[in-house]
Amino acid sequence: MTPMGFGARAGHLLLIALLAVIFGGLALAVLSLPSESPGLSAQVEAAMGETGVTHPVTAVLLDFRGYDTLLELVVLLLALAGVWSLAEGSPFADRRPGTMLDRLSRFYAPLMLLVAGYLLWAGSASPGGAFQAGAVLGAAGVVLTLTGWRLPVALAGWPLRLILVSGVSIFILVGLVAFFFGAVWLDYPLEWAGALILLIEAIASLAIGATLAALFLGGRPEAHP
Amino acid sequence: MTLDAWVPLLVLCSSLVPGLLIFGLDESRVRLRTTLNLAGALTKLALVGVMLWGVAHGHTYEVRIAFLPGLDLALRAGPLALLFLVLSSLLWLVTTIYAIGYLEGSPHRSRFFGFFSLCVTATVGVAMAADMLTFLLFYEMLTLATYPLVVHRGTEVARRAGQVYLAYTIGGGALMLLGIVWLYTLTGTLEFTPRGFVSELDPSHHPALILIFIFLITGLGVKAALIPLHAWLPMAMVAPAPVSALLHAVAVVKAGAFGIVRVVYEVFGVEFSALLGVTLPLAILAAATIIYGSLRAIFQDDLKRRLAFSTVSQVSYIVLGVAIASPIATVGGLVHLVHQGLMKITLFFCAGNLAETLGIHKVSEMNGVGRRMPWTMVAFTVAAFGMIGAPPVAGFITKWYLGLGALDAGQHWVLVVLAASSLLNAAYFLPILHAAWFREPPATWPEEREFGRRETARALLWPPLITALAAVLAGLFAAMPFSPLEWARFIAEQEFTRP
Amino acid sequence: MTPAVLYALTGLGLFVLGLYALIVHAHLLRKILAFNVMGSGVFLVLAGLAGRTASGIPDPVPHAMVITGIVVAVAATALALSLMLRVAGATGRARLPDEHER
Amino acid sequence: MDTAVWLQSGLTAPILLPLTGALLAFVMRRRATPIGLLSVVALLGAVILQVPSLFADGPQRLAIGGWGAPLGVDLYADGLSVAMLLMTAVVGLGISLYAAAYFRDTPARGQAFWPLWLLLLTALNALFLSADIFNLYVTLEILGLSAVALTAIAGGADALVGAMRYLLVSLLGSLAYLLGVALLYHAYGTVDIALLAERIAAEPATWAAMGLMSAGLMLKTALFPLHFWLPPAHASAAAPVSAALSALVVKGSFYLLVRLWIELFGEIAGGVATLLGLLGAAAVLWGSIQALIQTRLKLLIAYSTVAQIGYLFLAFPLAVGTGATAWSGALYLALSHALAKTAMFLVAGNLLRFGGHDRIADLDRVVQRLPLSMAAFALAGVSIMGLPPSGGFIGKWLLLEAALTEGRWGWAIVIILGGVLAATYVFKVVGYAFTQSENPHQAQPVPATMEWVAFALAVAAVLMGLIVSQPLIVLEIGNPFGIQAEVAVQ
Repeated sequence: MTPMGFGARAGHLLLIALLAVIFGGLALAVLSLPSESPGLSAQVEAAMGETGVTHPVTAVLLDFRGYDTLLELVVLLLALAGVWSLAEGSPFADRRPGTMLDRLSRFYAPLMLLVAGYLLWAGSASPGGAFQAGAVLGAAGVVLTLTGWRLPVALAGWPLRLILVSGVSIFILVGLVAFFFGAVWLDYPLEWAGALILLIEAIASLAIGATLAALFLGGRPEAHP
Repeated sequence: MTLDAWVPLLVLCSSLVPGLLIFGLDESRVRLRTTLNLAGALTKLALVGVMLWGVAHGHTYEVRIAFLPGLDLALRAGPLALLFLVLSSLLWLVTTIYAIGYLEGSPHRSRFFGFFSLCVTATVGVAMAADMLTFLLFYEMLTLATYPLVVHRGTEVARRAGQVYLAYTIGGGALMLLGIVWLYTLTGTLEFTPRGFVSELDPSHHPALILIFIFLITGLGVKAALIPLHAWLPMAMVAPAPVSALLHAVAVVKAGAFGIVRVVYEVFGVEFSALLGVTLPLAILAAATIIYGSLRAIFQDDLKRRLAFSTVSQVSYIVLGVAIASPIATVGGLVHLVHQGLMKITLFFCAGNLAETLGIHKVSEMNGVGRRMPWTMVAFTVAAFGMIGAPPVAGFITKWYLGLGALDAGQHWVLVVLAASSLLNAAYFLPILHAAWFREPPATWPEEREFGRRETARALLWPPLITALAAVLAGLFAAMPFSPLEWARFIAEQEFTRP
Repeated sequence: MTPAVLYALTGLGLFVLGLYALIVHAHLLRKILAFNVMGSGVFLVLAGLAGRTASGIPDPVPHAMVITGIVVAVAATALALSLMLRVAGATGRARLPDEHER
Repeated sequence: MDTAVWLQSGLTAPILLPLTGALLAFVMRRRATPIGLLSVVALLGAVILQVPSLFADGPQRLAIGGWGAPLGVDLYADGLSVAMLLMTAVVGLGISLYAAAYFRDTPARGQAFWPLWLLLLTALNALFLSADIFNLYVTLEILGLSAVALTAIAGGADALVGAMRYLLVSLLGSLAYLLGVALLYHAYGTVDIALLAERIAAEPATWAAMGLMSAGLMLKTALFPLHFWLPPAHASAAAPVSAALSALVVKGSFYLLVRLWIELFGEIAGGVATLLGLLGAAAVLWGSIQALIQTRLKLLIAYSTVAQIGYLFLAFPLAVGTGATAWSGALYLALSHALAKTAMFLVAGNLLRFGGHDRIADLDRVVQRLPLSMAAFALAGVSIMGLPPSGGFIGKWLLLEAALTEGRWGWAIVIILGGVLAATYVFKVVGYAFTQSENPHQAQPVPATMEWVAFALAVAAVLMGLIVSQPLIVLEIGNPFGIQAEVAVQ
């Protein structure tokens, strides 16, 4: 990363030339791909019946490649643990909103919760799902934070942390259920699959929302009065 | 594993275990430390005695541990190994006694004796190594174990000396490693075999073999202090006297010389080496080292440095004996491994005594010292005459056999080298003897310490007397069974007799 | 040129553009944004090329991957911004010191 | 327990145990230390228990969720993965024990440390076990982000700037890798390594993917000249973190590169292998020389890592023709470097705690004052120098053997020269540890645990050179290097 050192014009041109070559090479690779490729569409189609959901992206996310999704929740949690290790307090400790903002947010927040719930429910059949719902929930949290709402002190400690880890935890636990049915980890029994996935998604979206809001807050809520 | 297989391991452990225990000892546990040291040294001597008897009666002592695929770590006590083993275990005992006396009351003795024991462990490992890989292992361990002894005093000079010592030995070790791996890729084995194991290779590999020979000899020549790889040795003189004694007479330079013996006889085979044409250059190098070391020794006023250059010169007798490539010269070279050890350790003990008792570090301070410390100087004189090659001290035997061997091999130039070297030896030893015995002592010594009725501490006096006596006995009774000479003949027969 | 390929080439363009910005700009916020642009480029390649099916219904697997990728990018960006604030707090500037440490 | 469950717990436990530990340590902040220690001990136990079944049944594959590739994600364990898992568990336990003592006086940092550290272990284990290049991307990100966050824990401008640079580099590397994954998926319709290996062909998409993924991973592994971020980050982090970064984190991306190379790119790479080797050789020389001229101990050790990473890359050209010998050598070096380098960084931490600085010339007789730590440093140094008997020696021996068998002199000379340079910088430190400094300093007590852990790891690095056959046999399970298939140990 040489911001100033490359200031020399020749170096700059060289960089641009290099990047152009990289682009050219990559473009060549893309253009050389077969113009038609079904990828894994067919296999996904064929296996949809065993998933308990009807939307293929959700099936891939929560079932076929559920393990990826588990790790992805871990990444979110990790980012939060990292942010908390960096900053003890939050920069939003004592900020009061104006009346207008305050009223509006009190109106919007419940609405956003509702939208999140819908997205979650819809996810099994059409675009939507835990991450979209979680994002909306997180946004609600951000709006509330900006308008001066604070988590009660009693909830800011381990209860909050419990919610934050709940997404990953439920994933692991549901996965372990398979053990007792003699199946492979994260293999949901067919008749339960739909319900289990919904359960995971519900808790995961709560955890995602909480994590995103907490990331925005930027520090451990209990670390400041 | 049979009982016999355990003996080499026990020989290793007899110094390794006390060494490790000593590291953990508190500085003040003098008695326990001394007990451990002496018990280890005596045990080792006894075990080596058992093996000596056993080997003479046809036993083999061998132990193998699987290492890399196709390569074992192996220890084997054959006749050649025993020559070095007897020397090192005997001198370890003597040096330990001396070091206990020498270091009395000085700091960090647990560390010192710990590394001292590791150093001996590495040396006996070098002696018993049954292949190049095991040899390398102990050879490098020796480097590491001696480094803390060289820098023991913790001064800036000591640190620099340590740096130089390492630069040479690590560099040499690296070359050896290169040579060994190369050899392995060519032959698929590294096992020491009488008359070598490379002569069967296709002649197209001969240039490679010559290079490997150069790598190995360079690596070993560092420790054996062949010119131009000798510079570390005089610098390492900052170490305490028992360390110098150990470095010069027993461990480091001997490991190098012994390694050259192994490489020439049991890797390449002496006849095949001659065929490759590598022995003559080696002999010339050894001869040059002999002369150069002696010349430099003459001009050193510092006693230990003079002795150090003397070592540079004397160790190369061993190499010379090997490189002449005749059975008789081989005997001379091998026997010098022991003889030089006995004589040189005596000289260093005496130098240490002079420094400890009277604060004498320089030759020019030695006027009349024979009157103040007669026993020390008697031992010194005996060893010095041995070095010059005067009968009946052991050094004479060496030179006799080297000379005969050179005649036998038709290499008459060696006689000139031997004669010149003896003259030079006389030139740097006789003035010392003259000053010590025939000059008037000064009114005060540089730094005198009082030891009551005796001329110095008992633990400092006995070791040089014992080793000097041994040097005389090795010369007087050279024809007796189990004398170093007879043993060297025993080995030489195995290396040369062909069906 | 099919739309799929067009998306992919655009994605590659974003990737290289982001890379350029990442190298050239000194301010950490710009670097973090540049990294996000690069990420979007990669996601566009991943999702765009998924449309090369005969049926016209795109392959769902890359879409799931993109969602995962976006979440990872969000998490990384959050950590990066937080770290940037700390760097700014500790050194007084939100940029990396000059190259003396290399 | 029936074999199926046993098998999958063997494969999932190394991931789930530290992950669960991380969650618990995150929620129960005050109990973080015992939770962390317990999870790491359990992890080591689980990995060790897995080895016999691998010996008995050969490599194991587990289709998570029961789907199997290409639809699902597979876990795969062969000798190579298990060797890396073992290395991680052993070194991880050492670092954990050390950290427990290290953070005793700063509980807030300790509480931040444990979840991140356990997630780092999770990421490493998941990476070593994954058979899916997209899943590997996610594990790479967890690895990178946890490493960055851990670096920043030390606080202070140096550590924060180091972490920031590290983060940018890590993200750049991951994105390059991900673009490669995208190309491979769209070219071959799968992200499973085994299936890709069957389908892959020498064509532009593959070459582009190879370039992107290799470059990204080289950046993360800090191969010369992409190493610039490593010394500041590794040298400014807290001691246990520095150890983890140098010993484990760079090995993660290196492992992945080796895997991809053996399975996917090796056949079609052509001269790229030589290029990697040349960069490795340059790293050996440059890193060693930089280490030699450093005046601060932690920077010296960090540059030593740059050099040692270079050694690992010598295997890429040497493996052409000699195969298993070169790879075994590099992996053996990686394993013993993990032990030795951890020991070194922990010793540096002890010296920092003891004297309050890590200026090499002012070490001031630490040989007498912290003998155990200096013994650990020297023993670890033996392995780094590659002197016998040590793990480092075995690694270099095998690499040398591979080089000389084929008469490749250039590589052999680099291997030898690197060892000599390493000896020079290690003994530079040891030498000053014997001498008295002109600036004598206050000495703070160092907890015994911190000394003994470093010592134990250093001894382990040396012992790696005496118990060679066992690790080599483990490495050969499932014949990961794909050569000499008929004699592979099953």
